[in-house]
Amino acid sequence: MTLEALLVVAAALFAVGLYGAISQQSFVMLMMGLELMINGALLALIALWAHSTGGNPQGQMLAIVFMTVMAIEMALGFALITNVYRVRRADITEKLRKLKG
Amino acid sequence: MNRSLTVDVLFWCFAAGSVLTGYLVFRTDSMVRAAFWLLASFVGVGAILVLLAAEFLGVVLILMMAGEMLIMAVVMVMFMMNPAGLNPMFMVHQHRFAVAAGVVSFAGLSAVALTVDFPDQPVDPAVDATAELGFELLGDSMLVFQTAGVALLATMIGAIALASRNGRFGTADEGSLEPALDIEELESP
Amino acid sequence: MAALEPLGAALAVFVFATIALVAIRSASDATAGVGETAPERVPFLGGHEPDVHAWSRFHARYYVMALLFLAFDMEMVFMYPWAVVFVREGGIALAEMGMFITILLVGVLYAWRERALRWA
Amino acid sequence: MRAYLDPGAAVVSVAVAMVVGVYVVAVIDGTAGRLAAGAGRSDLGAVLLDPLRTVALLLTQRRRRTERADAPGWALAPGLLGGLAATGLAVVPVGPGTAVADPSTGFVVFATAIAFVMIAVFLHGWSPNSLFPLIGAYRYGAQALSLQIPFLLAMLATALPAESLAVMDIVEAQADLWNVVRQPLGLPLYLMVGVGVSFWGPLNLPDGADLIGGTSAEDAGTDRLAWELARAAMLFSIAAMGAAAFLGGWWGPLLPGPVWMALKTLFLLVVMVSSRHLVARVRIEPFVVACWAVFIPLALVNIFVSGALLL
Amino acid sequence: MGLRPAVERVAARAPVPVFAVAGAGAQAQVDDLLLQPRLHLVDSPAAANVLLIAGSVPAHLAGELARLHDGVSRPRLSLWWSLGSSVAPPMPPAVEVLDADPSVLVEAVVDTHRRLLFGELTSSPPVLPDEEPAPWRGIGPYGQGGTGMTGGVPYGRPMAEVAPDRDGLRLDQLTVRIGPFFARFPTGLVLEVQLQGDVVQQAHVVVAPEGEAAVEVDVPTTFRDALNTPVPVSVLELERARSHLRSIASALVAHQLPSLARRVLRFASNVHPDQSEDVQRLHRLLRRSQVLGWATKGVGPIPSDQLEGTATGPVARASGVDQDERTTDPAYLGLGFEPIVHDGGDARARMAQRLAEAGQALQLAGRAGDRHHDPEASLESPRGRLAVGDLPAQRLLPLLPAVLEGMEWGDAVSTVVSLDLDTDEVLALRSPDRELPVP
Repeated sequence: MTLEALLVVAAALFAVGLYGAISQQSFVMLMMGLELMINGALLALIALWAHSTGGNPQGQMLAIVFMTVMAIEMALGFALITNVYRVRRADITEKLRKLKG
Repeated sequence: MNRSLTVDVLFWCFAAGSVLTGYLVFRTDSMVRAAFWLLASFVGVGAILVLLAAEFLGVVLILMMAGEMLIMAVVMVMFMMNPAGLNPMFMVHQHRFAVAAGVVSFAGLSAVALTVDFPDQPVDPAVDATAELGFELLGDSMLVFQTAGVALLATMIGAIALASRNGRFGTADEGSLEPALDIEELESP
Repeated sequence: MAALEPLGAALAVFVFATIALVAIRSASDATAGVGETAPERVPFLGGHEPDVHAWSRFHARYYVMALLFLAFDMEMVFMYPWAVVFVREGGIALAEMGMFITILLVGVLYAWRERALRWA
Repeated sequence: MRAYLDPGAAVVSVAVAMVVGVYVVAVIDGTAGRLAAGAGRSDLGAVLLDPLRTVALLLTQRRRRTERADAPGWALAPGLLGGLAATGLAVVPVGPGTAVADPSTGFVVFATAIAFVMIAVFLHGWSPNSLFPLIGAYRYGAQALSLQIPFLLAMLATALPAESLAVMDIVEAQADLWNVVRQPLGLPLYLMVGVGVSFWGPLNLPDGADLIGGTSAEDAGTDRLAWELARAAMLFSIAAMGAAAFLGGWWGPLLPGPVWMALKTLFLLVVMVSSRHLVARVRIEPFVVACWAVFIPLALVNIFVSGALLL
Repeated sequence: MGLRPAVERVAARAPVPVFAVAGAGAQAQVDDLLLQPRLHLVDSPAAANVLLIAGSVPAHLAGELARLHDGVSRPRLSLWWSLGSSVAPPMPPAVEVLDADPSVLVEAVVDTHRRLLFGELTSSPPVLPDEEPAPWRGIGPYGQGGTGMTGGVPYGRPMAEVAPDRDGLRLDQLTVRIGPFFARFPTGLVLEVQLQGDVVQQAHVVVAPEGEAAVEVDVPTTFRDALNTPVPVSVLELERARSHLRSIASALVAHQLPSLARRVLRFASNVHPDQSEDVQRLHRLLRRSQVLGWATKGVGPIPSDQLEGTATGPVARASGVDQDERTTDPAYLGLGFEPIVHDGGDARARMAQRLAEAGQALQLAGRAGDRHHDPEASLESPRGRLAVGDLPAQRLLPLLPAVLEGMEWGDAVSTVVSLDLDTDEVLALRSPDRELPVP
């Protein structure tokens, strides 16, 4: 369990998340991609915290902030999706673009 | 089996598991399964965090994700056509670009990971990381902590105002558009 | 990594119990047989057949509460480390967490006032 | 250094404890049911043997699946619930220095097990692709999301005096004074939420009578057996944790520690199990509102008052 | 001895899981089976091994009964408890029990189940042909029977369609017909419900099209006999108390308190006139258990103006309508009878109303002496005014759509249960010829 291995795994998670975020048409699946990207970032952060910073507590604090950001992103994302669906009846990104004009 | 080997084996299991389940999120038709695959991916990462001596963070990540992914599943089922994937589907756009972006970002980030020389300062396993985090929370990072509270409050109010219909400004869907009746032909695999 | 072994034991227990119950679940296949005809598979509604699949865009009536939960639940992440150092930090810990929780409770109060906790 | 057993011994001891616990739940339930019904108490044989006979009966019943069910999900749900119950039980210490597993974050591990119950129940209700299980699954979603925060808060208050998240330390800290005295609000809240999390009696909303069995309405044979076993096991591990966190675990005069632990667990089990024969099913919507508007503030008051008293 | 025979021998001594269908003239007897420790009454056929058909089930329910039978888990058998009915069920049962004594029935059920386990009887094969609801195999791009995103019949059934809803979200609406063998409803009641989530958007009662013939219920009960022959008031009032107590017992089952329901049923089956204080004790018990508390408070309110000219009986009196046929019945003159009226009109008021009336009925029964109800006088049954061709259920069922609209499913069930519909009447209303087979 070397730092390099950890970072490669984190990169893989980030890349899968990026693929999902770009390719998915529906809002919720797009958010899943974002979540995966944050997941990878979180892993990289803690890997660096454990191996390179000697366990600086600020690293843990940053991880908590990441989790908070994730929760906020989800709550606001879902609220927006609900609102957009209610007002525009759109559930995939293209529809929103079409309706804009 | 000696201890570091066990840890290594567990690490690779969790790592492979979380990447694989992360990939399966975008390969399953059922929205419930997609959400729970994502949950599995988070559980894998949480387990790796535990192996990294961030015991509290790892376990609490798993704890938080249970609720969040249940909500994810509930919301996905609400807002996706054909949520159970009874008709298999492949709702993607810019697929080739997305694959390329994924591959490039993986290659780039891995290259950085393998080439950059990070300082070697392993965490001291004897330190109680949870207590350290507590002191950090109440001491130096107090402002971050309180800011998080305010941000969460703003999120709650914003989310409620956006999501519920009966706000104090009347119903949210007044003057809303009719549904788009045409369902676009979607790309097949 | 001093404390991994207890978690390892807990993990072993989890894996074993899960496998055991999944095994129990299919234990009757040998004694009671398997297989059923199409009418035997129809979901039960009291005698009538369902017209459509039950799997649908299920209108969860508590979606606003769920969003509230997403935000409010984060407080637990902060409270666990706080609880560990609470006695050592003393009054300052009480004051800081009190402020944090008060801020969050305003959100709950708002939700309650907007009737966001009721079924939509 | 934290106490733990090696994996083999851990699995065996938890398995034995769970089998005993589940049987005790069934016996208490039978006894309480007969007492509540005002029937004679003479049929002790039936109370003791009917649970075992019912297990045998369910083994002879053929399982079924519904049309286009999510078979892997359906198979996993009871296993997951049972696995979570076992994990929860594993982190509860039975005596000083004696525990199957006592990680330094034991409390959080237990809370995680409780939080994942909602995944298991949701999966169990979603998988059969049938109306009543589906409604049950979503109802448990509402119930579990509202219950989780009061549950975590009620438990967390007991970690304050111990200055640790390890369950062993929390029991140790109750040598002089049990948490049930220190935090009188905590135990009732914990029990109420515990009944809700293991969806039992008045809070059995996902498998309720109005849904003719809810998430388990389509279960037959061993499907049902596994689910009921897991459910009772969950109740048992919640009672065990309640005994450790609020009733002082192994502390007590004369008798050896593990015996005290067993007695206290039994006491809490009696309280929780008999709620099924005493209180009517609650309504989900007012319950959700009550959780947020009453129980969360109460749990917070509990934490801050007991915290202030500690200083 | 192998493992399997051993398991079967132990299983044969377990309480037998029974799904009971109460046909015409059998509701009370089926309710009382809850008191039998060797039977385990289950709500879902998947949990049962024995399908018990009691009384007479009309032929028009044959299809639903067949589907119910096929839903019962194997090994399964159906068993008919005739209870004096000469009309065999539309689906020939494997075992018939002609004796009305419940202990004989229990013996028969236990014995049937035991022989089923030991292979002396064979599990009854499915009644319906092994056909998918719609052909789907090999159709469509993936062979799953569907087309496009939500079209076609994937795996044999279409998907639900979206519909508008009160919170502005157009999500899927499930239209389902619940009944006629839904365990919480009287047999024969079919509700066609439009559900979004767990909320009833619309409900209507499926009844037979309005026929020319008036609804006939020939199943004898004390109150229906009183339409034709003089019946002692004390008998009527005892029967009234019994009926109210049974209704409360089934409400207790619906609120997940089967043990208390057993207590109430035992009380009901041995009820006698000097027990009105026990009714008080029962009232306290129900209040403590919250059945007469937050479990039913505010559920299913029926305002009194909705009841003008429709419902009578406890449902109307629980909404504050001061109307009782007994006030004009000469047989009750001088008994000091005063109608009991509750206000509130919700499920709790209806239950409290029945409980209070049960106590009052016991007192009246004690005071009635040898007075007889005259068949010419109007008759107040436990469910309201009863006359030939004028059934309480006929007046109660039309209330359901308006009451159930917008209700959460659990509350909807509590509401239906609180109306205390009579099985015989509901079955007759459902019959194409508006009549029941003569038992």
